Amino acid sequence: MRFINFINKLDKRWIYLVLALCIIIPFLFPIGFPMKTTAPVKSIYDFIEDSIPEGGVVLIGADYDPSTMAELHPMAKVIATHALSNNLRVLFVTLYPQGAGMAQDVIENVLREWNNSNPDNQKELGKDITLLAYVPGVSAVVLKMGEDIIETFNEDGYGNKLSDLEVMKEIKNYNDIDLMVELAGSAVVLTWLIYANGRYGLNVGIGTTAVSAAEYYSYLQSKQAIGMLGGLKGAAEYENLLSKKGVYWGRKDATVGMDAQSSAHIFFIILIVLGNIAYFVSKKQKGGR
Amino acid sequence: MALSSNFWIWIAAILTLAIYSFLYKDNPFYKFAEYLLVGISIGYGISVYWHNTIITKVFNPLVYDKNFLVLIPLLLGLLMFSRFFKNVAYLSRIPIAFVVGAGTGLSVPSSFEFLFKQVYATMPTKLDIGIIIIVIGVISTLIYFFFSLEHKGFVGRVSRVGITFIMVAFGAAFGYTIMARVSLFIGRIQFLLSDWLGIIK
Amino acid sequence: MKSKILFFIFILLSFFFIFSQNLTQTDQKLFTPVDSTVLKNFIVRDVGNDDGTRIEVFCNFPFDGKNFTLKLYRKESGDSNFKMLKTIKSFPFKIVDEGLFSDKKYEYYISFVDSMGGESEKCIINQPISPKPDLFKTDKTILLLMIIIYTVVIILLVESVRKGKELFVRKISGLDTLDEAVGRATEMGRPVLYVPGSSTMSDIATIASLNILGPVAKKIAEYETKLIVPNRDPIVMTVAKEVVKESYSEAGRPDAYNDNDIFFLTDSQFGYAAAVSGIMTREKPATNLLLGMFWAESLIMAEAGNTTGAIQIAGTDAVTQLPFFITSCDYTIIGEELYAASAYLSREPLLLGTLKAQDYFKGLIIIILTLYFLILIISLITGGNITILKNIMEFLRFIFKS
Amino acid sequence: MFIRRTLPLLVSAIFGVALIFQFFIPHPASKSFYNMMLDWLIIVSAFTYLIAVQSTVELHITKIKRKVEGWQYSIIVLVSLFVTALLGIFGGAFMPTTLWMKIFHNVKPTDTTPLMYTYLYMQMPMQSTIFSLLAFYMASAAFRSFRARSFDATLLLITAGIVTIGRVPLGEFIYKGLPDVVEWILKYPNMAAQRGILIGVQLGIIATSIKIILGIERKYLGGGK
Repeated sequence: MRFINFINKLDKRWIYLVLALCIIIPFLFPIGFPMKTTAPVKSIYDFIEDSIPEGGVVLIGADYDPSTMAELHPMAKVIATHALSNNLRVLFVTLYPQGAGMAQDVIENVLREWNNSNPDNQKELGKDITLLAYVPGVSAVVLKMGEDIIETFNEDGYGNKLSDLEVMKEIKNYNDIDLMVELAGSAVVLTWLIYANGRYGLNVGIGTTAVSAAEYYSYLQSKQAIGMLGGLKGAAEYENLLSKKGVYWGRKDATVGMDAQSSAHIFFIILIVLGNIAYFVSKKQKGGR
Repeated sequence: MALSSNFWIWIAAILTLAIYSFLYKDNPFYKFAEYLLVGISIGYGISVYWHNTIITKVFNPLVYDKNFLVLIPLLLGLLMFSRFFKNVAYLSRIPIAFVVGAGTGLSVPSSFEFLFKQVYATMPTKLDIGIIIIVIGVISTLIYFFFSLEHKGFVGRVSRVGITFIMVAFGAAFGYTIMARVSLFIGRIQFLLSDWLGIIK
Repeated sequence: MKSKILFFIFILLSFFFIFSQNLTQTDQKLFTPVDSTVLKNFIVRDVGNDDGTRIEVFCNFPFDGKNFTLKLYRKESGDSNFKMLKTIKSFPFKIVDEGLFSDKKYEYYISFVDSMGGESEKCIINQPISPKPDLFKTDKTILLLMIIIYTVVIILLVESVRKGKELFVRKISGLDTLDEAVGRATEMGRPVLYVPGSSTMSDIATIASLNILGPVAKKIAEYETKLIVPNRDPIVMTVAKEVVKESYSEAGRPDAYNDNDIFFLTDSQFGYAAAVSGIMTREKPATNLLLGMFWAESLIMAEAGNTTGAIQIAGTDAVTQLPFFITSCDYTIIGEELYAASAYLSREPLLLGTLKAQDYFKGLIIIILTLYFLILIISLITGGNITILKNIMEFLRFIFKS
Repeated sequence: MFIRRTLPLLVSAIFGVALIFQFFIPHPASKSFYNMMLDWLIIVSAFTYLIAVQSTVELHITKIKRKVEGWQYSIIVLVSLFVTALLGIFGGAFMPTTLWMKIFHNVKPTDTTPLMYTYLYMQMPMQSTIFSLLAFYMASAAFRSFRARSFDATLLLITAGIVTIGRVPLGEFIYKGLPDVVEWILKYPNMAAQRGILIGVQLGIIATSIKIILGIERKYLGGGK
């Protein structure tokens, strides 16, 4: 009985504190459990590794904002780095103004890391990678890109004419894009699947928050999407694949978080179990009376 | 690594902590940060719109490329400004009707195709245990959301199967959501410990 | 019932019609045979269902064990020079030549290259043809038919409800408990809290919620219990006020209506959730109704209500929030059930008609999937040799293939 | 009356029907119509952002006017909105504008713009922090309200437990096959239910679209008869 009272009366803030500790402590004393690569992650990796010829184009959709960047930012970094390491061209596109800032941040980071680590294979903005200007209209933009990408955007996000950029050479529409990886935590993923994949047959891979990951398995089975990175774990798996290949130098944001993720999950399970014990005990007592 | 000496990192850290103070209790620091965020994000949106849209899609084509075809949509768009004046605000309904009408026109055939693809993927040519689960799961879930028959007898039993599938799916989503929320917090801790305090790499 | 059956038969018949039409379409071979027998196997033809910019070239001859490659050339009529399109190494092949113009004629040539690199003469494989722009995508006929049928069904059903036709909607289990929950609040002398979601009027769920609010408010007015409706959106608040006021008058208790009980809290997402939780702990409502569109803030409210021991009935179409409601509330109205509940309670023709139209299509999909699955099992058991079963399966797959 | 009500409905009906039929007509003429429509849509949508700006600004101005409780915070919203917008418009979004470089001679084209400073060091940390609060709310709800109150809820919680543990490296450490079990749950039973729900939702979306084109659904036009 005392235990039940304790649970009902316990100040939430103690729970908050313990959760914070569960996440901070693993950062200070990391263990680094090994992890398996799941099939949906591997299929995106393999596609970039094996199915795109040198000079090919990967389009990355940065349709997320800071509220989900913890999960999606690491994905953008790994995909862009992977593409650059295979000498592919990378285009960032966004359907929301907030995403433009995210993409800009990724491009800057990836280029810096890359150029610091590869003095003999420098990559340049506008030549190997760029951000297409943000243009409103969501589905209209996705559709228009299937007709003519340069006409859709006119300029890149920095104000340069797209037709002058080397990175855009011989790119007309989706036929010239080898893979698109859409990073988003909202239903905009469907927009890409319905229009870009459905109408124009573009290969789409999904990178999404863990909240939506379970929902998108339908599109993997129906082959509308070629693969998926789900949440921080998906990004961590990809980081590991890249390190194994020897082409990732940046901070492994997702991988270092995995210990904290593990301990927090255990804490959640304990909380649910304790809470339910209390619930059933008090239900029994009420029933007995 | 040591404590950051970057002024902007400090700003970011202070704002982060101001928001976390809400966990203790609601307070003016939190409110300040929250409202500041509303203002800044709209201001940011306006700026990106200005440079990446108004300039690239409207100003440049009109002034430099002399492309007067953009005038019609431009006029339609300008009607949107009528919202700022109460007595003519209804004019903004025309561009809204255009955007919504044309948008739905574009979406109907594609949405149907999308739906068909999902049904098509549920028509296998071979059978194994996984496929049987998929087919039974899809059919029973659909029956659960079928409202023209009372959930009694056979239909009732099938819809029970359906709700069981739904619960497993929700459970998976639930587990994944825990993961997502924890990840967001991990992201912030990483910022505080590494970029700001410099305790970890 | 008879009319429904006839309707389905009509749909099925129309599929057969289109299907058979498609089968009888013949390949239009546009080349003339040249003396070499090999060249006969090369076919050049216009790609159908396009805007007249593509021609396809293909060859079914396997060329087994031959040690050579093949070069494909194209010449525009009026032009004197060839353009090399592609080197072909494996057979059979199919190439789609894109970016052509429908007002020009094109000729295709091939040449053989042996392993030493020697190239044969170029042989013409077709008469000059031009790609033909089409007026209708025949492969999408079923899709168009479906859209038209769906539209017609929606119009018919909405109209028939308008004319007063009763359409059956099954019981929604969460709804039955509404009465009980309101009754309990009366017994305990505590208020009922109704949260119409955190979204605006642009969400269908919000509208559905306000449709449910009407009958609930009426019941509450009859029981003389207090109703609290906190809002996050000013427009939703205005509508909610109207709805409740009307329900109180309908119940014959306009005097019991208190305008201050339906109020605007704040537009901040988490601020709203925190304020609603505050109301739950202070006022200790006996019943909490959380119906409408919710985002991540859902669990804050559900938790607060759970700790005060209130009966909670929740309903939303936000799939990501449903798990939290199911584990923290006594009854949960899941996804589309919310729309069904709102159509059922409000009896509004537009809602009810659409709900039924969706139901008929859902029924059609259920029937087709079940039928397919059964036939698949039978054909697998019998060894897959029965042609008619195979044909039916092919046909069913064909419907959804477009 | 015509402009108020009939014209908008007519506009959405005409363009809606035209674009549905366009889908089935591959002819070049139809294709160029389609291209023109997409261009128009993009340009007109450029102005839809005004709705968000207008409604927020109006909300906060009303709050200040009426001196609603906490109206001081509305001043913060308006001030930060205008300062950020001005910085962005004159200073550039992702690259400093020529005007900005003229005023501040030491600014190079590769420099970070003032707008990006507010984005990277104010908006980004605040927005991501607000959403990270959810981890805490979730923890307290896990303790105090996620109950196995019925068979359904029990099944839900058990699946949740398996997925929660199986998706982190620790779960793999405890039992090697766990990630495969989770993958199996996601790939089959979860996928089946998600698809069932999705089919229903899509039918609903299409029905709403059709009603908009038919003009019997007009809530998107906003209030007022």
